[in-house]
Amino acid sequence: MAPATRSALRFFGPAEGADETLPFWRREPGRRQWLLIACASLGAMFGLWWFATREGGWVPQLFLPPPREVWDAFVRLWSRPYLGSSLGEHVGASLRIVAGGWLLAGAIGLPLGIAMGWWKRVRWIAFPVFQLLRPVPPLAWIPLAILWLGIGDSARIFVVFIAAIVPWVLNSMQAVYSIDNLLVRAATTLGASDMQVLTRVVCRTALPTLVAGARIALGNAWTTLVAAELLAASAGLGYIAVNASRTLEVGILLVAMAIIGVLGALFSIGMQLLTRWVAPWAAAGAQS
Amino acid sequence: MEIRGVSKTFHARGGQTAALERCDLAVAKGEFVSVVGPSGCGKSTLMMIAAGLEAPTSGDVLVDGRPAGPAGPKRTVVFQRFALFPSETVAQNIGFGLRVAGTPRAECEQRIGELLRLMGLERFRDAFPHELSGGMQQRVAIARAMAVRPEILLMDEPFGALDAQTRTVLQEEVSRLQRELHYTVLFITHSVEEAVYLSDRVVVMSRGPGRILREIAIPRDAAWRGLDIEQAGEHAGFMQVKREIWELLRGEIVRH
Amino acid sequence: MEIRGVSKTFHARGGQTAALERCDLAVAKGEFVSVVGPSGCGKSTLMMIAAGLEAPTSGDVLVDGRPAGPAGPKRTVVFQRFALFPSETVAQNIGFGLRVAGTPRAECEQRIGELLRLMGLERFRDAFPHELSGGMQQRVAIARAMAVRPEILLMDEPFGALDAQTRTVLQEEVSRLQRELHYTVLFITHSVEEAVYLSDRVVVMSRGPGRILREIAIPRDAAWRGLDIEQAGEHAGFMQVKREIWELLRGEIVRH
Amino acid sequence: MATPVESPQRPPRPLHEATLWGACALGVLLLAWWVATAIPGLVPPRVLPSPPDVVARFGSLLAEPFSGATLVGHAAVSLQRWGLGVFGALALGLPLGIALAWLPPLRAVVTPVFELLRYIPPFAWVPIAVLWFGASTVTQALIVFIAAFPACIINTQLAVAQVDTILVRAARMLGTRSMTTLGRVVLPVAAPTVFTGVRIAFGNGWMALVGAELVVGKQGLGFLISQGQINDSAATILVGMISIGVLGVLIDAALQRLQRLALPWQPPPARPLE
Amino acid sequence: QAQGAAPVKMVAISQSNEGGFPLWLAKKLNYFANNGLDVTIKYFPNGGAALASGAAGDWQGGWIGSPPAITGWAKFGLTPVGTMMKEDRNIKLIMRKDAIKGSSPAQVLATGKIGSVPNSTWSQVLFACAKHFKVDPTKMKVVPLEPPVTRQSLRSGEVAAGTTDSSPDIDLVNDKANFEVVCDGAIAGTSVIDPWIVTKKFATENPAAAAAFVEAGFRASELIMKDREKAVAMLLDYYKDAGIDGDEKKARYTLAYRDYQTLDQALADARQGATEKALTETAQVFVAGGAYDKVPDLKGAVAAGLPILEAAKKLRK
Ligand SMILES: Nc1ncnc2c1ncn2[C@@H]1O[C@H](COP(=O)(O)OP(=O)(O)OP(=O)(O)O)[C@@H](O)[C@H]1O
Ligand SMILES: Nc1ncnc2c1ncn2[C@@H]1O[C@H](COP(=O)(O)OP(=O)(O)OP(=O)(O)O)[C@@H](O)[C@H]1O
Ligand SMILES: [Mg+2]
Ligand SMILES: [Mg+2]
Repeated sequence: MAPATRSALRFFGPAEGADETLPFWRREPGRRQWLLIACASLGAMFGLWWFATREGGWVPQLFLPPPREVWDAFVRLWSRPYLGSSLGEHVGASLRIVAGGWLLAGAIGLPLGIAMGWWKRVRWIAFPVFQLLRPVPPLAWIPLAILWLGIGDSARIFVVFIAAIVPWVLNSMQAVYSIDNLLVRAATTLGASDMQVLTRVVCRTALPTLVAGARIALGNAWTTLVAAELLAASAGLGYIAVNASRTLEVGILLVAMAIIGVLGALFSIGMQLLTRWVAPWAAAGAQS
Repeated sequence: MEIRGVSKTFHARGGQTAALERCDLAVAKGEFVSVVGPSGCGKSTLMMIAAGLEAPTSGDVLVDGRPAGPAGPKRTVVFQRFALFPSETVAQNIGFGLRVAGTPRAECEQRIGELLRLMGLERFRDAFPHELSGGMQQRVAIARAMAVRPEILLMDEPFGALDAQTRTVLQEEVSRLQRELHYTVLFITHSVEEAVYLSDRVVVMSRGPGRILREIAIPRDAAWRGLDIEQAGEHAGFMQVKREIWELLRGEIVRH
Repeated sequence: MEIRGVSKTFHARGGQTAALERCDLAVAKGEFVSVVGPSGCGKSTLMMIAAGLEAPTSGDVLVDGRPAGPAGPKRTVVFQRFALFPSETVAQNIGFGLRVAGTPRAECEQRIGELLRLMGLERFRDAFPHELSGGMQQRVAIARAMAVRPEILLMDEPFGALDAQTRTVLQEEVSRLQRELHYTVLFITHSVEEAVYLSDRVVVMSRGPGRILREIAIPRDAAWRGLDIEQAGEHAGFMQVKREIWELLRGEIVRH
Repeated sequence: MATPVESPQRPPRPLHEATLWGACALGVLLLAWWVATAIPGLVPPRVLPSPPDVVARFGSLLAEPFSGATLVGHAAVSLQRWGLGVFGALALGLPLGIALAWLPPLRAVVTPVFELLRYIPPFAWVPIAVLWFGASTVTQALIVFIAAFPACIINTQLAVAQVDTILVRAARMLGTRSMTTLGRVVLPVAAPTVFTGVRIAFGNGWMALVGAELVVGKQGLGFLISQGQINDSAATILVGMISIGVLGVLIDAALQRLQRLALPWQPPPARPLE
Repeated sequence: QAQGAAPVKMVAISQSNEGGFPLWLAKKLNYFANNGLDVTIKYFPNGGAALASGAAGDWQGGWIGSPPAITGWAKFGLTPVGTMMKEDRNIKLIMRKDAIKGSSPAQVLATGKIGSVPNSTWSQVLFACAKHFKVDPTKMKVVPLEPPVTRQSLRSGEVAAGTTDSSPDIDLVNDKANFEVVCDGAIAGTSVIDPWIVTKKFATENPAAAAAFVEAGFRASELIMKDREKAVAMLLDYYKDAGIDGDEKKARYTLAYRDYQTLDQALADARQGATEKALTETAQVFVAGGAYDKVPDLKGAVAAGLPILEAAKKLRK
């Protein structure tokens, strides 16, 4: 698994046992210090934003509206329908597409990936196909998706699906493939059949890595959303973003971006909590 | 169990490695046989073949006079690196072999309870492996291997990864188990002392492509049986056997 | 070197762990002192503090009567996990401390060559660590620590990760080096045998928050000095010291 | 792996066999495509052109300019934008990643802001990037940058942070100063993971570029695809997709080779994928 | 004019469709150069992207659809300087024959799915047509689709009706067996315009150049309207330059449906309020669609452009 996917949670955790023989700039701040610095840093960012965009500031308000205006745009989105739907409906439309594509990709990609990790013939056959598929950006599929699937939800789901299937498959494959062979052998000598080894040992042991793959897939799916909603959508966060940008409603555009970002972060955190829930043994031991 | 004329050659990327050359070894019921030999001589390979986890290039493995077939619960293995299932609790690890065999729940529970008691692990029943110390993990691995009542227990340097003191404690425990339960054990180790202390017979292997160099029987009724390992180590008889094996080995150890 | 009233408390996520409690320990010039103690008693912590790599919660580390200051080439460490720089060759690893000190190239080369010869590593001069066996890696680590001519050599279970036979070979080599070169060494180990075989003095630590339990001097001129470890182990004097320490330790080991 | 017992008679030649199977699978796919488009009425060429059509389109795009450039020209434009963005991400991400791992207080300052922004998809930045920088190469490079930067910085930071502290301690006890430790010990050890990050970053950047080109620009492979859509030419769309895919593979392969050349001391992978 | 002096550099925006023909032609025929301008044409796939780029200061003038023109005016004072082209007849409502069969266009509008670009002149025409057929526009099932996708969906039958732009959809419009054009802007009585534009900055800093730009642009339009044969020949060249698939048939056809305006027509429309009315109708569609909360001050927009238009007229004399 790519380390790029390491968590926000990890980022925020203070390291244990600060090494006192190091100078302070090399020493891990304690949890309270961390919080303090983080707040100060965020405060400074907002302060800078406000300062730069005030009347006669360095940045024209058309390019970057001041915080106050973005907040107003949020209130406006929140309180009244925009482009024919309320904010909840827009978010719901986006979630539906992403969930559809991601789950569909998982339903196919997870078993396929596991099979590819476990049976080398399956891997030999399917891996090259994914090697070819991987470097083609999901966005490049949009025109073909319309040609093939028309203008319903299915085309959008397809684009999200394409974005999600690659990590589902490849990470699941890697997860199963890299299981310590010793565990397989131990299970075999205890009398487990091939299928039992796969289901009871390999899949369970690989669970944290499998969930990590699912998380990457969800991230990819979410990333593709905005683009997918260029495509015949009549509601959705991406649809808001595109329309707001066409009408230069920068405030609304920023709010849409922020909502997309926050939801993306929530998904990531949610998937990590899921790991802890389904694989309690992995949370403390294996990773740290 | 009998290993007859077993050779093994690995085809690695670069070329071939002969790991074993015509090895013969028999382990009688209830016997504790140790194998010592220099690093890389093929001890682990021999064990894997004995367990049915690796196929010999030539030769046979027989159990009760018949070909042993693929790996299964008749010959369970305790590995150096414990190889516990990280996603299962101690009790689940121990019961694994029983569950996959479809043993009724009640019987499983009872056997697990028995083994937990035997190994002094009752308090850690629901702990995950990563929450245990190395010594305890290896105890779980031994219990897991014993749970399915194998005909022969194969142990590949089970104490190699433990620190000296934990090792001593476990050595004494295995010795006690053996005296009480009369398991058939094939035991691989680097430590001559350990081999002498635990075994009925010590097999010394040569380096290079491993061959059986010598077998040294150790009487069941030796004076130091039943003592703890430190005390046993000071017995003259013990020391003599140890020295004998050591001399054999020393010739085989390549410096570097 | 002197460790004076050193205590150490770790502040971990959950709370505090007292690792060391008022430890006093002096190592004279040219002396070889071993520390044994149950697992987790704080031996490594003591060593890190001695090396200046960890700060004590209270107490001092003195070298030649003055505070030792931060870590530096006066006190070099050999770690259990070798800790070789993977991106440097054997020669570069050994020469690392010299180069960062700005030693002239010719002198570096000469010293590296000397150490390679001393350790029997000439053939592996340009190998990368991952291409070496564990025993060879530890030899490189020892050579690297010796290259900067430290006033004191700190070794934290240097042979813990090696197999029994390689360990024996290295133990004898360290013993020989010590007899020839008279290094000042603070040596941590789990193996009582090793401690007795190598040291002038063995320090036994208690479990829990580690304290110094007892110091046992071993005469320089004991009869078994100069023998190999297996032979030495059969000497009555050796066995007696070993038993004495063992009894002390046994009280400290918790059986789970 | 499925059967732990391997037959001794057949020495494994995994690479050879694997290639054969893979080639077969791809061949079957290609054949299926061809057959599907060859049977009249099954799949209209408007929806899926036949392989020869695509090859022909390839040829014509290579030979004649389309919207002012041949296929090679479009690819060059895309590569240029990509290169700009990706190297920007490297130039900023690598040093910053190292600094974040080496200087924990700095990490406390940067992380919250970074975390706040990193979950916004690169594509969502397109409108605002156009607003800020116009419809220029800078905008497209910025999108590439946004896509590539997180992978760069996160992996670099992790790579440096994950370096075994015992190595740092080993260096310190040999008398090394902080910066020397960083340069001589930590960075070489971190390099493989950093490389992984760079590879991911390059890939992400390449993916995002197409998105940026779909929306703004008059040249580039992404433009080729969107213009293919406007012109109702599925063959053009496919040529664009295939070119992007092939270039993506080439970029990654080149990087992997570079990694092997640059880090000769790396131990071989414990279990290479076969 | 400023003969001998260095030409004024400017970047003009366009889109790669027939709307951009006059601008391209004016450059090709050196009208700009003769007016002392050095014009670079920059193409955008849609007005939205062009606008954002304009806010960033990428360009000084050009032409644009009326929706982005309105947004540009409201957001950064982008000035519409007279109507370049009327698209009343160009934008059509087309329906599938099988949908109309046994039914009526009104019924199809009321019950079928209709593809159209949201918040655009396409929607404007669609809503006007709905009124024309006495269908409640708020009850229509409009699927927001970009033009190429509308085309594909009409073909595949996923929508029963859709708005089209004549030239790329020439196949549909001429496929009389399967499709029927039921309405267009002219029939529905709404006016769809594409104005010439200059940025506020350019208009205030260099009004003479702005006027020169507009004058040259209109001259090209007038040529297209006057000499059809030459225009067709030139349009084929333009197709090649802009990467549009097209042949003579398409060129001829498309010119027949687009009303490029003369300077005098534009001046008259601006003075008499026709331009403002057309823009207002577009803006009302926005308000109905929820993109705008209210119609911006379009009278001001036309008034801002008028002096430049008049200056251009003066250049003619
Ligand atoms: N899967 C394999 N492929 C290729 N060569 C192998 C394989 N397994 C073992 N070998 C080689 O076979 C020889 C014997 O290895 P084996 O692991 O059996 O030795 P060992 O006696 O167990 O060593 P140690 O005491 O270090 O555990 C070695 O030279 C090793 O490199
Ligand atoms: N960085 C740290 N943070 C928190 N607690 C620590 C840290 N390092 C060590 N400890 C704790 O301090 C105690 C002593 O640890 P130390 O590693 O010194 O023991 P040790 O004697 O070296 O053990 P072993 O023989 O297993 O190596 C242990 O309880 C350990 O959990
Ligand atoms: Mg082995
Ligand atoms: Mg320790």
